[in-house]
Amino acid sequence: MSTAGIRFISKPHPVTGVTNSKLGIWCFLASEVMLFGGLFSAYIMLRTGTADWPRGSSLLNVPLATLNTLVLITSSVTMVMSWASLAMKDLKKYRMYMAFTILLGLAFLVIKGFEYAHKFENHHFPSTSTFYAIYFTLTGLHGLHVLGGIIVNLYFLGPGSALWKTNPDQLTGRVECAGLYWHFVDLVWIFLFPVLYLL
Amino acid sequence: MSDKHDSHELPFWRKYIFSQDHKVIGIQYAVTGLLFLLFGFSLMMVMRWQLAYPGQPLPWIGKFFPETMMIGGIMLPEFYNQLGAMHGTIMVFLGVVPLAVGGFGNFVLPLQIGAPDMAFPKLNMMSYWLYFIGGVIMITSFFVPGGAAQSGWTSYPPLSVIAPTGQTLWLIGMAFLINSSLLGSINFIVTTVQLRADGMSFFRLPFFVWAQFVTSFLLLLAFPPLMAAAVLQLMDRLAGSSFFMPSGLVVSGAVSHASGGGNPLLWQHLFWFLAHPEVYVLVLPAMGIVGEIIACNSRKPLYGYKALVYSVIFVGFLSFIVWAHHMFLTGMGTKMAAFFQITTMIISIPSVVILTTLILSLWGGSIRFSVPMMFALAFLPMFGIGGLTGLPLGLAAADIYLHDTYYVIAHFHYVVAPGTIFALFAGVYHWFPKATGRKMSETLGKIHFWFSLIFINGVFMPMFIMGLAGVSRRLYDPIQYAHAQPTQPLNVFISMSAWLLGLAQIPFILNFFGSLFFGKKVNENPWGATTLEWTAPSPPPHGNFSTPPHVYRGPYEYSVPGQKNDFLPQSLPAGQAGAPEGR
Amino acid sequence: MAEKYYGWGLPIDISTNGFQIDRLIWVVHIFMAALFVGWFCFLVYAILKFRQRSGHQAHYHTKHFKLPTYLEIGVAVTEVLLLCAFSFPIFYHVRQEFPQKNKAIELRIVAEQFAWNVHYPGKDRIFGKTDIKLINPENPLGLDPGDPNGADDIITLNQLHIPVDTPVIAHLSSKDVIHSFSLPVMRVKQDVIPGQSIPIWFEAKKEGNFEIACAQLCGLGHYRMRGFFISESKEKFAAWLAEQKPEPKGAA
Amino acid sequence: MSELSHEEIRHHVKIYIRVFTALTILTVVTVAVSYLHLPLWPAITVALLIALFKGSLVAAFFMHLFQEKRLIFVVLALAVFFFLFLLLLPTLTSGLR
Repeated sequence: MSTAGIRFISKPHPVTGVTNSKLGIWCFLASEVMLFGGLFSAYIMLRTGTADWPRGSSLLNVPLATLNTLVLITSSVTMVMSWASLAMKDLKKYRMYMAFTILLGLAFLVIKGFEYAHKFENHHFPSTSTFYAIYFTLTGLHGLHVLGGIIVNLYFLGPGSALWKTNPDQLTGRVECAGLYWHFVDLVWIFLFPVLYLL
Repeated sequence: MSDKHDSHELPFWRKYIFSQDHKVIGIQYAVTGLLFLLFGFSLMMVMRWQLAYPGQPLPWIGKFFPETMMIGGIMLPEFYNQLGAMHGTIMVFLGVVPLAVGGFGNFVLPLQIGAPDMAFPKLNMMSYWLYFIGGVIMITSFFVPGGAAQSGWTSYPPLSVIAPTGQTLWLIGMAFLINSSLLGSINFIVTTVQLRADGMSFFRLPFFVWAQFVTSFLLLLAFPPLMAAAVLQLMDRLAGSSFFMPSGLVVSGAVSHASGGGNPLLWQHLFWFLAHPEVYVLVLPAMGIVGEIIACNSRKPLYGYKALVYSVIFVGFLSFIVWAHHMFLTGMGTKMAAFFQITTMIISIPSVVILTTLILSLWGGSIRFSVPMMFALAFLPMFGIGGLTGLPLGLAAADIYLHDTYYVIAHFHYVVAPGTIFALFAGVYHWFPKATGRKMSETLGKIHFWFSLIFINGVFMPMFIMGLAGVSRRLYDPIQYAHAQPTQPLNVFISMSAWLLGLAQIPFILNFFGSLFFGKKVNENPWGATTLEWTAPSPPPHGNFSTPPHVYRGPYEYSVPGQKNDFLPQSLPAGQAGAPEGR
Repeated sequence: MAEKYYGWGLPIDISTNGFQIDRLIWVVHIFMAALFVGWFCFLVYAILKFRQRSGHQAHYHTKHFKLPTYLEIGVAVTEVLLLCAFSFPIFYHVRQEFPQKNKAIELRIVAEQFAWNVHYPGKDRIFGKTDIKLINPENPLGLDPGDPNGADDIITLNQLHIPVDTPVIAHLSSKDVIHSFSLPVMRVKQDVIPGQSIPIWFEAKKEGNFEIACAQLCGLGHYRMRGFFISESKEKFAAWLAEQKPEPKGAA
Repeated sequence: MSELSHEEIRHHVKIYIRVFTALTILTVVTVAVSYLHLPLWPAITVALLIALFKGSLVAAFFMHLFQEKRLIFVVLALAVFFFLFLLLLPTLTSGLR
């Protein structure tokens, strides 16, 4: 209706070679790069400004975070597999991989929840020190991104997949974009993990 | 997606309130932005009373303010600081940007590139409503205990961290505005790249589209660090963290509970990383509007279109790496100060190119003094003053003396008020016929123009003198300092000018609403312009063009020799160039 | 008094460095004025010459102007000059070329909402230790009574006395929020950042009673954060210093 | 990417599995290195190099950047360029005298 006449929604533009949503999601990810850039910049400035910055491994639970890293990497694989299934026109497999991705995302958040609960039990809060402040802020914001990704994926698992009947190409494109976001969240974690937990 | 192509089937609230049509959203943005401009300006008119007549009760309206703002009509310093902080915030984030980018960008850009709508209409609608919610939160903050944000629009910590609740609302409101801009900018970029009409190559784009395109990149990449900063400041305020709180603070005699270890300069870096590009977010669309109007009203192509485009791209690019010139006096070393001085001087060069090119575009023209043209012409010297006075501020040594004085206020207001806002007025007068099918009154427009021009200079010109006299900005009572007392008559003069400037907006308000109903009806191209928006009906229907337009030539083919009309629309096929066109 | 020092332009300059900054301000303004007048005259001329009138037509092809190129080069060269001949050396001189400590007097300036505490080290030229836990209304800087270096220290509120013809090194710090220490007649201004101690230096060459201003919004009392800045002869300064009682010690 | 044949996608899936294996191994390696308790700078160098490599794998294969269109790279190049300024200049400005 209001999308009447808008071109390149499901087919790529002949010159640029991409669809609207593909360019849109990459612009969004570029801005996300700058968002986390600001936070990493804060981390660097605060860390270099302090003589006695603690090593993360001495305060945080490295085995739990390693497990979480593996969970998130696995979820990235299932995400990309769900897109590949869709590209091979296999809706059933798509649904299965998507459900896995969502479950793994939830598992990540549950593990994170345990980690937080443990910190709170030991009276470690953002107000405890600048290290904990940046730890809670960065992981918290990343957690919100995971939550957002789960909601998007739930949409594409449920009501969003109805598009399959009318415009399978568009659905495949949308799932690819959701995947790009999900992999980006994974990618941020790949950097957060050593920066906060190991160094 | 559905079969309903006809917009008339939509219920009222889908068509006019939660509309996904770029034109309706553009008008929503523009009207809301204009209202916020008026509101922000009113805050300043109240402030000007205290500056002209410190400690005297505000006549007539003073008694309507609650005791938390004024006692017996006498303004409290807390309230003065709230007015100052909110004036800045509202004018920049709720007034000028929404009008320039949200309003004109939304309405004009898809039409000018020959697109049926924005690439993501739903996101476009969300962008407006996020902005609206952000605006409501900002206004609400005046009524919470302790009042609105009062640490300046820059919100420097630690002051902002220890400030009352209003600051929290300011940060939450900013988060909404940032996300609104983000959605808007993604939409502009994708629309410009993907949805240009056939034949509309990048160098056939109207200059306005280029300006909006570069602006969108600034919004896309510069706003997120402010989002990060806002999150950190919210953590400091709500979770008790110490990102911006150094160790060993003693606030009003009591040792601070904060854990310490933070750095207040971190906020300044993240804030100015946004806020310097933000200046260009304000100015570039204004330059775009001025370029359109000058070409159309001088009836000739813009001089050096490509130089303009390259300059705008260059300015946008460099605007990311000049931010610390706002921080020369924070104890920065001379090496980094030298770096930022050099980038600041380099960025002035493309600005000079843009201004010179726009002025040279008049040469050889046949200038039609319509109201939009008068505002556009006034933009040139006014922006010139604003740009030039940035020079001493960009030289660290001169900045030692001028930093944080009224000189700074005069400088950036010349860029934003008689510069950008004049260009925005020009845009309103120029595109009003396209949005409504009626023209605004020329007489009222000329009254509006001349009085605005005179009084706005009466407001800002004396501030240079005060700045040179060393008067600090943001002073609740300007006559506490001996060195400020000789300039107090200027404060009275400025306040008078400001109130008269307020009166000078009445013709505009009357004109705007009156012309909606009584304005002269015009055809689709009343200015005889070449760009695509003037080939669509006024107002354009849903979907804009009955058939997708095809573009055959550059944007400013005015007064082409040997043609019947003195303008060739971009969509006119080469063979029919001599054909008569509606004028 | 006010009429003598202050007016509608730059106030009186009593410092050894100020003339350089003033000169830069004037040079830049002359450059700006020249550029602006050039632009403005051209604009007005073009508007009049090419106004719409009968018998006058716009030209599609306009001549190529060489002027803008020269203008750009001129602006660029001038800016390089402004940077290299003025801004860089002046900023370096003011911020990096500190006088020798034994020839200068050293003091600390501690800003708070909304006052300036000036801390003189006394005869021993060594500042006493301070601790924020010791801060109370009697002891605004938290001077440690157990530290012998602090016994002869002098702390004044909003009173900055300096001798003429003597370089002064001031260490700026803040107890609470960001302030900006400004001496308009000295062309001195420096933000005071909590958590940092920022050194600045200046030297007065004339006597007089002036004021310290706060240039950065620091709260509701920002407008009255005014201090007294007295530049006086070396004898008077010595006499004033001798009159001041060393800081009374708060209950430790 | 929607233009791919099933054959190509099957090939992709094989690559995804290999990338997954590599990411898992690298995660284990970076954790193992952290238990060696290297001095700070070598530890930072090793951890960031591994993270950079892992990140590149995700971006190149899961996000299909290795065969993405030029336009996307232009957007990303801008972001990365300003990201570097944002990351380094604040600290340099407050650190370098």
